[in-house]
Amino acid sequence: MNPVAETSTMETIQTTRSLTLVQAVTDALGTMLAEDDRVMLLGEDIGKNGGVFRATEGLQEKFGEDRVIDTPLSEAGIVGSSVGLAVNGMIPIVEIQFLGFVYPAYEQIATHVTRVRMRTMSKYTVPMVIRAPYGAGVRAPEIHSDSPESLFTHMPGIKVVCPSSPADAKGLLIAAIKDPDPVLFMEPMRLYRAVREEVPEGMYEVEIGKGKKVTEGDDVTVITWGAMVPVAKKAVEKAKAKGIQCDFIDMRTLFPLDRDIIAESVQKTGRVVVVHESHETTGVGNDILSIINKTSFLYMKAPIEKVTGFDVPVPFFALEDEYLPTPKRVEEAIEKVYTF
Amino acid sequence: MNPVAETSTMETIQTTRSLTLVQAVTDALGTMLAEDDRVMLLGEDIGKNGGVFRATEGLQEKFGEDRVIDTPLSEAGIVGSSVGLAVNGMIPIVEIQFLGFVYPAYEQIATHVTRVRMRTMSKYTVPMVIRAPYGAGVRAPEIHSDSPESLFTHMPGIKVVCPSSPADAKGLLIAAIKDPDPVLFMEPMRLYRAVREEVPEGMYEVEIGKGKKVTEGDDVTVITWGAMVPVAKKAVEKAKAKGIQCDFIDMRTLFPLDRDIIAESVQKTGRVVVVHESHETTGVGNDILSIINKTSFLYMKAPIEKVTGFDVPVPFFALEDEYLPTPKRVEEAIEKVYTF
Amino acid sequence: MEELYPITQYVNEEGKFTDDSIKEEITAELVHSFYYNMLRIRTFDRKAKSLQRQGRLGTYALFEGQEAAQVGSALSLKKDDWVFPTYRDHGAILTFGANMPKVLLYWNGRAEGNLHPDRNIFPPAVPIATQLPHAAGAAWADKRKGNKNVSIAYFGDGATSEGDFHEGMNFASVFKLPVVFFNQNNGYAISMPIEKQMNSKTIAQKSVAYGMPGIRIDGNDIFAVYFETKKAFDRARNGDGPTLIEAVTQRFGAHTTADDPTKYRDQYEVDSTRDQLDPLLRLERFMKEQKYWDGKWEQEISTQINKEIEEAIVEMENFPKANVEDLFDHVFAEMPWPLREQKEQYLQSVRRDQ
Amino acid sequence: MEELYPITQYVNEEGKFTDDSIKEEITAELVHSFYYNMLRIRTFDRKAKSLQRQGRLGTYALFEGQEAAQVGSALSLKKDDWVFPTYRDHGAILTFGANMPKVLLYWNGRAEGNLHPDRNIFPPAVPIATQLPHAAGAAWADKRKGNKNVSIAYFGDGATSEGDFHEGMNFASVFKLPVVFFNQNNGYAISMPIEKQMNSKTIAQKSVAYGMPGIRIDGNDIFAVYFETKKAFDRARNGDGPTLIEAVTQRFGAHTTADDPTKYRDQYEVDSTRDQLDPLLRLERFMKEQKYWDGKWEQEISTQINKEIEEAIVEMENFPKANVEDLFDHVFAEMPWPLREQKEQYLQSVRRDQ
Ligand SMILES: Cc1ncc(C[n+]2csc(CCOP(=O)(O)OP(=O)(O)O)c2C)c(N)n1
Ligand SMILES: Cc1ncc(C[n+]2csc(CCOP(=O)(O)OP(=O)(O)O)c2C)c(N)n1
Ligand SMILES: [Mg+2]
Ligand SMILES: [Mg+2]
Repeated sequence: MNPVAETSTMETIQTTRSLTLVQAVTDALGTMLAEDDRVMLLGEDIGKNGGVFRATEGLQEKFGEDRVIDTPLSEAGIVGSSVGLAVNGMIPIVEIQFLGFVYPAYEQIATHVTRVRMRTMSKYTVPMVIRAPYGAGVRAPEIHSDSPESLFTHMPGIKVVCPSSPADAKGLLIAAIKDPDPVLFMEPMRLYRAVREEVPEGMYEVEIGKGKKVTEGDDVTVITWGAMVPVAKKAVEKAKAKGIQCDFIDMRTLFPLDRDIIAESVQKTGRVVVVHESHETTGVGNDILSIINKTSFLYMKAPIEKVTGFDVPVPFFALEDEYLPTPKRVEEAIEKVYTF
Repeated sequence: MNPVAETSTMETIQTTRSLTLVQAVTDALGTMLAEDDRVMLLGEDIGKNGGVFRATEGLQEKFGEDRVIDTPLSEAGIVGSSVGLAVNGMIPIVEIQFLGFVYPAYEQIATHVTRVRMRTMSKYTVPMVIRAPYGAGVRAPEIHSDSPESLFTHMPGIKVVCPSSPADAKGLLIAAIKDPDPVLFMEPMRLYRAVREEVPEGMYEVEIGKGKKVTEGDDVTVITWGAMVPVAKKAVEKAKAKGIQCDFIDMRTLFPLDRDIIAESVQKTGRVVVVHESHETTGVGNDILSIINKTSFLYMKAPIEKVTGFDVPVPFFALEDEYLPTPKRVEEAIEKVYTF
Repeated sequence: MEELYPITQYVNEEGKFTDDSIKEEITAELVHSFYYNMLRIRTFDRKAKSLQRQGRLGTYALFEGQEAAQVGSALSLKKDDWVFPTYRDHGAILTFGANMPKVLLYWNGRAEGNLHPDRNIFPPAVPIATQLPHAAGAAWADKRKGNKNVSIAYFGDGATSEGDFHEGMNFASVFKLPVVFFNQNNGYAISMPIEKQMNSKTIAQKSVAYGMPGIRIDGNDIFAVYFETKKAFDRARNGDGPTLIEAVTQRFGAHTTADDPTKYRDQYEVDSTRDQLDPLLRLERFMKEQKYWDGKWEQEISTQINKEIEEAIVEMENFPKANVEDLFDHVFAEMPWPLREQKEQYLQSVRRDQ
Repeated sequence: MEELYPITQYVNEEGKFTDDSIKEEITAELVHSFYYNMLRIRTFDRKAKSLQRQGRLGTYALFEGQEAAQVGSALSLKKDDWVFPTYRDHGAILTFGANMPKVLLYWNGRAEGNLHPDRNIFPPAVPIATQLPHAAGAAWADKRKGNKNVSIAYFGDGATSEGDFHEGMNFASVFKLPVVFFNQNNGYAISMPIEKQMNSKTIAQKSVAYGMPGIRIDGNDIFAVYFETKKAFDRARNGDGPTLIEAVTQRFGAHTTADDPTKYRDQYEVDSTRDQLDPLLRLERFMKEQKYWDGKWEQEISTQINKEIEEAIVEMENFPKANVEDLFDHVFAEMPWPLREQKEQYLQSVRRDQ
């Protein structure tokens, strides 16, 4: 739970500050802009306006208009030109205003961001980060609330990261920026200002590809990430009150998934609930099933339960609470696997 | 196995013709163009040239330039204008030259093709078909060989169909065109001219959402679709020679998957091999795992094996045979689950 | 290029003719209809803003300042035409005949907000510029049907940077479709001033890329908007293909109620020039100048408009609650099993509590 | 618009000056370099075609007819500039300094085909128009670095219909990037003639949309191509931003070796006009007219070129077989476990046989 413990570069860390998740993002961006002149921020309204969620607040003023760039309204242009920037020595960090608006850039991501290294046998690489708020639950206008991680976990060549806490957000974002390969960094919009946490100052990394045990328990493994962490947590607490002890995992990285943390937990409990916000079909939840099938078949005591967004488009906000997993649905699932 | 038996409108069927898969596609398109004046074909090089694979050969000549339209090189324009055509009464059938070139239209598909019905509570609908050759194995230039079905099975609001035989291709394509909702119709490039089959003349449908049992067996369930059907078939035959009887299923539809045919078979065999061409992670294979987890947990005798394209971009053709599932890999998987 | 695309204006800021070639076509009825519709949508917009403040409406996109552009362009549409608005064009669709309670429902996160009876109004484009190809396609269908309907696509200055703008324009020009691309250049895309959005001095000149007529008009002069849009519709109805219209206007307020424009522009400047720029005041000045003004009439319509809006709010607030079943029922004509099962399971879980 | 974008030509079909303002800048060395490079890539192209026929190469994209456009545009590039070609521009990259055996390897389905030493050559754009934003980005990086490098993006007439064309052009113009967008208008996108691809009479005029200089040149006149491209590079190097160049040319052959042009165009017409259009013949006529021609020299370089190509073929054919490990090793800097595991398992399975 203590991010400092996971830090690879410790020397600069002395103090902490209480930050929200979005402030932690800003902190990470500022840290890396200061650290490495090749880092550039590109996006719509990220300069003067500081981003529609204020994730880049103050950064243009501090680092200048050639480092923090207000771009035209053009996702394919932003990502496509960032490919050119990257192969020619820069480290572009792209903000997509809402992850559901990344689709116009999907072509650039699926055939270029992810394939330049392969096509050139590592002569050219794309150390790019695409960050974006994602998810429902804030009464945003329609089509602002998608959670399309599956489209990226499926396309080889990009890592997918999704923090749920301020300290993780900063450490994972720094790790993503330092990563030599492209990373999609999903920021749970709903948690931007929902929690505060002590976040170490200065430079530190949280390792990509490692999940985090939130609570320990022997009865049921509960796996989730991002905005669903607090939702599942409520259910885990309720279950505890009823005597069911959950091993509760925040995945943090969606590709590559942390197979070891899953297998270790599942082999202990034999009962699993996976919770995610995106649609069930071809969701990342099924990748977790696949890992369990491979690693822990003989340990399973009950069919795995999934609590996910339904196989319907994310609805208008009047129905979004019905679309989203709720603590109640998670709790029911925990009981179901427990009593199987 | 006899498509006639699955036909819903039988009266016009008397004779059959021996057709390749691509000819069966042309036949279906011609049949529907003749049947329904609202049907329009749109795509690059589909008119005079008859399509780069000749799937629309002769259709412009027969049905005119306002029914079979050579469009500009503009996938978002093709799909986007087809949304407008569809809501205003037409039935657009779009050809994407290779499915890997659909990405520029992904935005139009993910937020419009699939959501118009939802956003208007069925006031407007999009009875569109997007058809495209997909897959590797024909020594095509790079980036012509993707198999990105996952991107569509995950996005609610579109059905995904993938035939492996000429008669299925015709019947499923007619069903797709008659379907009131959007359908992605994936045509296995590698099988376009690989097989001939007697195909009924005139109008008939093969039901979307229904798999097909290719061979019956009690030992191992083998599930695949599209271009992997002949690959898996070879393995199934080899297994048979060794005394392993496979229940071999051609899924034909990838969303919605035919849960019943899967469950029925798996509950008989308890052992499963899933084969698909696309990448393993977040592949449709995992949706099959999910169905089995839900329906057949207690019947399973071995972990499910998947033989898939690897989690790497589809490579240049010098390595494509290494990327693709082979009969040998499938055979090994069958033996593995059989001997577990 | 600015010289090639001068701004067409008939009535200037003071309400005086700068070009009176249209004088013959102006009737009292037309002028009153301009004023009535502009006052109506402005009143609506202000009311909606205050509802949002009170928590009775979700995030709302304001259009104050753009009334002449929206009303002038919508007024000469015919009933069977097709409208492809953005999230900021409910002034236009209300003028075209959208149902007011439905518009309010839309901003309250309800899909029912897209169900305007008897009008072909596509749901507002949320992903920017995606509606241009749609409008081309709908126009194409009408062309094939051989009727005289047109389509209009509304879009902003920022939208011109998206690929879909380009692809939609190209399709319309290649297939000579009966569609009007109506750009409201309000100077900003959220915080981004147009000078940084594009290097071209005008939006109208982008028509050159498509061999399409491009018109640049004073979007605060409802006469310019109305007559130039009408001409473009006429060309479209006559089979002469698409037109790009750039209506130069401004957004007086924030991008949406979630936006704070003081972060990126001098709101004082906006406020100090607004008296001069305001399209409604300009029309009022014109009406006074030309003796169309009637204070009593203005009072009457004002009362009537307020009543209409109050009633619409009541209707919106009394509208039945969103139905959980709708979450599943409008994805496919017939629900595939994953949805059917999810729906059943969810309804069971919900009902367990009740 | 055609009047606004007349075709720049210096030397006409007969090899005579139509504009001799460049005369001073023409040296024997330059002319010989034009001829040598054009002959070299034509010989290469024909050889590659025949290799494909013999099954020694995969599907191949031919560029015969476009040699002046490709050589003229590539010759004034400097070593550290960036080139973003399409699948049809190996004539240009060979001129720029691409490695010939590697070019052949590319067409044999080998990733090694993209590894040209000492040159910044991006892999050919396969998805149409995607390279325009890349070129803008690479130019942007050089601008930030403060050097004088430029980027050039090659693309075809059909590519102008894609959104990425538009977004790349817009970025370059907004950020004033040192990039040249070099269009080879060869009249066709596979089977689609340009008249049906766009409604604009020229491609050059599309520059207007971006407030960018647009130049239309005779793409078969290597003098026009060379000098106009050079000017555009100079502007870019001097901080004056991007240029769009439309080089009007033609594709004599099929789209690729998999294409049958008789399906959609009168190949007889192409063949009967080719003597007149052929850029290499034009240069030969010019050289004869201007006494640059030297039959012996021509023989010599021809022999030398054939030798180079034969050697490249040998090198290509002796190149080590594709390595299975490469399938996995170049996706990430460090292989994540799913790839590592898949690789291990696959290698085991393969080795079991050996
Ligand atoms: C594809 C996409 N990217 C980003 C956004 C976020 N966004 C919403 S409105 C807007 C600005 C639009 O500006 P403009 O086209 O000028 O229209 P205006 O809002 O001024 O009416 C942006 C960037 C979006 N809705 N869609
Ligand atoms: C996004 C995308 N759509 C379709 C194709 C298939 N395709 C390959 S080349 C081509 C025509 C390109 O024409 P043009 O831009 O004029 O270039 P040329 O081939 O004439 O050099 C098409 C449609 C593709 N490669 N990428
Ligand atoms: Mg605007
Ligand atoms: Mg061309």
